[in-house]
Amino acid sequence: MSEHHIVSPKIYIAIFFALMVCTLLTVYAATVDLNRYFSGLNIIVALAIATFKASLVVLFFMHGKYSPKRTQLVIICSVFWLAIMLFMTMSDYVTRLWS
Amino acid sequence: MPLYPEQASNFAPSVDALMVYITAVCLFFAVAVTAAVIFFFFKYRRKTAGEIGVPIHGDMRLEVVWLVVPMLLALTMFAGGAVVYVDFRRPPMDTLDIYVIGKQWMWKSQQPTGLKEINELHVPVGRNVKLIMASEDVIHDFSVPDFRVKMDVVPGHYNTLWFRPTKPGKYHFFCSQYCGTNHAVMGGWVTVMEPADYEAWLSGSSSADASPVDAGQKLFAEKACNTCHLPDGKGRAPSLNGVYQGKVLLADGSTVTADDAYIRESILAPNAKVVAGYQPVMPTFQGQLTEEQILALTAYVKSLQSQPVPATGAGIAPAGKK
Amino acid sequence: MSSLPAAGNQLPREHYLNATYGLRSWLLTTDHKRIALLYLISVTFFFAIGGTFAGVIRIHLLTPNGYLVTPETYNKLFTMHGVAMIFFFLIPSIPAVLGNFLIPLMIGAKDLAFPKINLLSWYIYLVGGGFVLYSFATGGLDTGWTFYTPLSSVYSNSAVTPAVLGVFINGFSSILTGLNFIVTIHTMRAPGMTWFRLPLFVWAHYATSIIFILGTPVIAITLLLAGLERMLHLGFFNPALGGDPILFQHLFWFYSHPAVYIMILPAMGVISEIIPTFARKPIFGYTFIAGSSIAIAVIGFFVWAHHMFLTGESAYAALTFSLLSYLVAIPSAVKVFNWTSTLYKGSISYDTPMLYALGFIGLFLVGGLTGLFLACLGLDIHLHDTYFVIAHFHYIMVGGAVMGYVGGIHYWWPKITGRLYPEALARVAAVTLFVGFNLTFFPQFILGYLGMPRRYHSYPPEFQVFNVMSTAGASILAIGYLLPMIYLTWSMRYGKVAGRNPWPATGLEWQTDSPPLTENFDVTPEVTWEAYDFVNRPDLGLDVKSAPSLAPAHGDD
Amino acid sequence: MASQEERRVHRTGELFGQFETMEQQRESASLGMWVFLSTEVLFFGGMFMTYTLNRSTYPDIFGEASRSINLTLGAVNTIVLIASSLTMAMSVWASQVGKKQLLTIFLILTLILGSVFLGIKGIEYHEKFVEHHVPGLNFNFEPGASVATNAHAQLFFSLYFAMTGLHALHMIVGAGLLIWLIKESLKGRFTPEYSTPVDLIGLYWHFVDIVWIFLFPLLYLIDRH
Repeated sequence: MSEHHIVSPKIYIAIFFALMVCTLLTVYAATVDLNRYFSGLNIIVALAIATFKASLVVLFFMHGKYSPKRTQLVIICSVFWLAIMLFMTMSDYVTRLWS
Repeated sequence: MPLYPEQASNFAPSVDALMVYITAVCLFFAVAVTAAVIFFFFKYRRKTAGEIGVPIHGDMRLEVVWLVVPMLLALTMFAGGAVVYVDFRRPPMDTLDIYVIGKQWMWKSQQPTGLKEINELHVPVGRNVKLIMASEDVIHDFSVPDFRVKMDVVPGHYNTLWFRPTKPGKYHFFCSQYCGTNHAVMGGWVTVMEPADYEAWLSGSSSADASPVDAGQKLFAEKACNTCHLPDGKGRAPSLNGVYQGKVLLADGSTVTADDAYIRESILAPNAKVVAGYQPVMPTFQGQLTEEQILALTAYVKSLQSQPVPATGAGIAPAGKK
Repeated sequence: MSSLPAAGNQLPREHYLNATYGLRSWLLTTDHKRIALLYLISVTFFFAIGGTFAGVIRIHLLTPNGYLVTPETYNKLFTMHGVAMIFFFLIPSIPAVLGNFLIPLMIGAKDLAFPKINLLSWYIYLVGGGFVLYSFATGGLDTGWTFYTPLSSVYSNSAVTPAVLGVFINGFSSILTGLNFIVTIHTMRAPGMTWFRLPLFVWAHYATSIIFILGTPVIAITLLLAGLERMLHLGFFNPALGGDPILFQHLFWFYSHPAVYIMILPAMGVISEIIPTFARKPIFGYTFIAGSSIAIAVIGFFVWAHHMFLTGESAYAALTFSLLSYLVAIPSAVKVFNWTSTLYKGSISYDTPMLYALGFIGLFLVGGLTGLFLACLGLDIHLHDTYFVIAHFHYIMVGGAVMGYVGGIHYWWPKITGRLYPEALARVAAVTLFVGFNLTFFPQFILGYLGMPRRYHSYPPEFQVFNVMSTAGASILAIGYLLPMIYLTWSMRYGKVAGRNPWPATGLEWQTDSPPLTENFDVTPEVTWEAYDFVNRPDLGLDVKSAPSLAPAHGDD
Repeated sequence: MASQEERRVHRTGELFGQFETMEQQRESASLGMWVFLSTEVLFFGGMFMTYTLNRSTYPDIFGEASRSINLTLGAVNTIVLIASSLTMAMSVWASQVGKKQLLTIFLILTLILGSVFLGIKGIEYHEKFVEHHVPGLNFNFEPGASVATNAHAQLFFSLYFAMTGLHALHMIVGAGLLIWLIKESLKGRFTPEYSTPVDLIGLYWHFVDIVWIFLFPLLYLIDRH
């Protein structure tokens, strides 16, 4: 842990408020019918906000931004493997009725 | 002693050809590597206790060769297999449709005339046969080695399997997906008959069963499907005339082909793929229909394929939209 | 055997086996070498159980109607054979026994990074194993090792719940082992032990650990969901509630296909150690063998749905997965070609581990090549769920993984126990295994093409001839397994003292006592040589000049 | 690798025998935790996969079922959990700069917030029980619901309980770890040189927070318009 990097409490508090704003935003976004603009927009927005929030937590609360490369590689790998599972599996279901 | 089963369907020759091709390629590599290992083993055996080998660390050109050559050969195998598989997964239009239901531990089948059989299946030679299969409990698999075909029979889904028998005779069929205690005896015989014999057999066997289409038509009224799905397209739901095998435009803009699986899904999970221009108002019928009833409804919807398609309110996409 | 340096006839005065005494000193040990031995005993136990089931299965199948056991019992036998062998023998075998013992020695560390977690993972294995044995003892398990829903979650009447829990728990043992290996390989390497000086055994275990870490949790959660469906009647895959049983298969194979590579990659690592040692020659194409291990681990995650071509999976998905399956064959082929080339101009001896290694190449070749048949979409329509599949994966798992395991045990036995086994007997056993194995499983390829489905307690009489051949082979195979168990046990007490480096080999593990100290090395070693370099190693006592001095330049990497 | 002077003798201080240096030990511990968390991602991932498929098959019923969960409680819980992540992050900071009292205070705050989360979760579960929304126990989605609606709603609630249940289980484990941390910090064990346990448990706690960040919109916020 050359990542004995000390993050200032100010940053933590700023991140906390950003997370709060995002939480309120996501609740608000769910009450608006975005699907009429584009089918599935509601869930896309909800997941985009969640991903943004998760990134803030990983990068700052968990010091991902200040971590050694191999730690960052572990993070990327876990997300990548999750994506393999989700996308490859759904690729089956989505294409079943294609002609 | 035979090394391969009888070739009794249109798929048998092509599957066997794939077998021969891949065996030949593999045999070449297996023999080459084994010969090299044995040759080196004797040629370079240790002569003195302290001897060491020549310190060769590798050769880039060789690595490239044995990366690329097997890759190209593998691609030919893939391509050959893909051609047969795509043919297998795309039944032709003019099939004789037979409904098959698997349950622990027996097979029930129903001819288009309504004639039912258990652990038996009669089909005419030279005719394209399509089995539309559902399971009442666990996953089964309908497999006929002499035809080189098999397909899982999955609860909650339709799977279809097609073949064209090429030789009259009796052929074993098996359950190939492990399904519990009597899995090994869940099988029977496919009897392939001359068309005339088949017709005679059909008419000779007296059957009190209504044909699936008739049974389906009755259900269509009983379950009040006909109150929304009006044939003239003026109902709350699209007309089903001509829908089967047609392209359906969905609310999200995509198009699907209305095959057996789509019809089934629309009965059980109607709001998963709603036709463009309609509201998701249809209730689902999951748990309220037996597999046989769903099959009958499907058969009825399919029988509407030849009915005139209304100008508006059709489930099928307008020709230009394909 | 070419015993070169005078070995002496005394074991070192102090080593990990006699450092402390008593049951407690074993059950509470954090020494990776002792934990490896604990695993050795427990996986052998499960191998014996699984092997016994296999024996009964083969005897039952001698006749078409199989009068020996009832259908229920037969179904339980093959299920329990699979569960015991796959989850409790094959998956932990090489990593938890040889990997545990050797990785710290090979990289010059005192222990794994987390010795207590290492011990914990053995206890988790025991708890998982206990649950599974409980399931076997109280009604057995008849779902097939694949636990397909809804058979397992709704319909089966056997003791599914404890078995599912057992496999679930056991998953954490694998995860912790993989975690320990990854961290150890990253942070515990001795000075000078760069990544490209690592023995290929370590590379193979690194790749295996990737699968442990990223695959095992998926089967854990999948089995947990299936278990909840059964125990608490929740609904996830249950078609009666509108769930999709095929989703279970997707999740199951997301792990269970890579799990095949968990079994075979470490065996490939063993072979990559044995061949240079007994050919006295650097391995051919080090970077390609190391890289192909990683490639197999990664691409192996993209191919799982080739187990599902006939489930009604989308034809597009089937095409994609078939193509990707062919890709994963390439790195395996690269390994075989490189091993074979390593023999070229070597100084090859016929010692037992080498016999296993060469046997491995032959059997793995058959197993791997028959995989090409099954990855072929058109051919899989016919071969899926037949004995062809059984033969194929036994060639990979028994012909490959078990040959690698037994070969590795022989190769490092002098290091583990400090003693040699009777060489002549060991060679006989190796040949017996090879012959018995082929006789057992080759006929099953033909059976499969003839169309005999798997998991059948009775079969049409036309299949009998090949079944009889298979059963005959199985009895020879059994002798091939019993022999090593007997003479290896015997040699622990009566074998000749081996000395530090009997073969001799180049790895760091051979630079310390046999058996090693608890701390592995007197002083932390410094590595100044490349992997498998016999030329610049005067300490091995070999006749360096015997190698023609002008070898091709150190060309590849 | 570390220089000769840096190497310490066996088993002195907090250095475990298998390591050569404190630096190596810290790096190993941190890497180990991250690798463990990557395992956890895939562990929860299996449930997210099941969720994705079932929701895409039954979008309407998932929406209907989602609307029956108490949004206020869910939102409050989200805020509570994120706040606990903040206090956890602050404890890591406190231990890094050697403010021992502050460390204990922040750890206790984290534990309290975590417990509040679990308490609210308990209230929610109780509500579900009263409403007959627990599959396998007393499930009856709503009066007059068709067989099929009931079945598909069970898929949603099964996932709801499995996902939030396993998440809560992780919280309980985390709370246990926090109690241990508080005990040790009261002994003054953590210093700027040795704060590994605080760092690691902090990572774990944040991870559990992240899982919730995804669970919240997926379970509570389907079609709330």
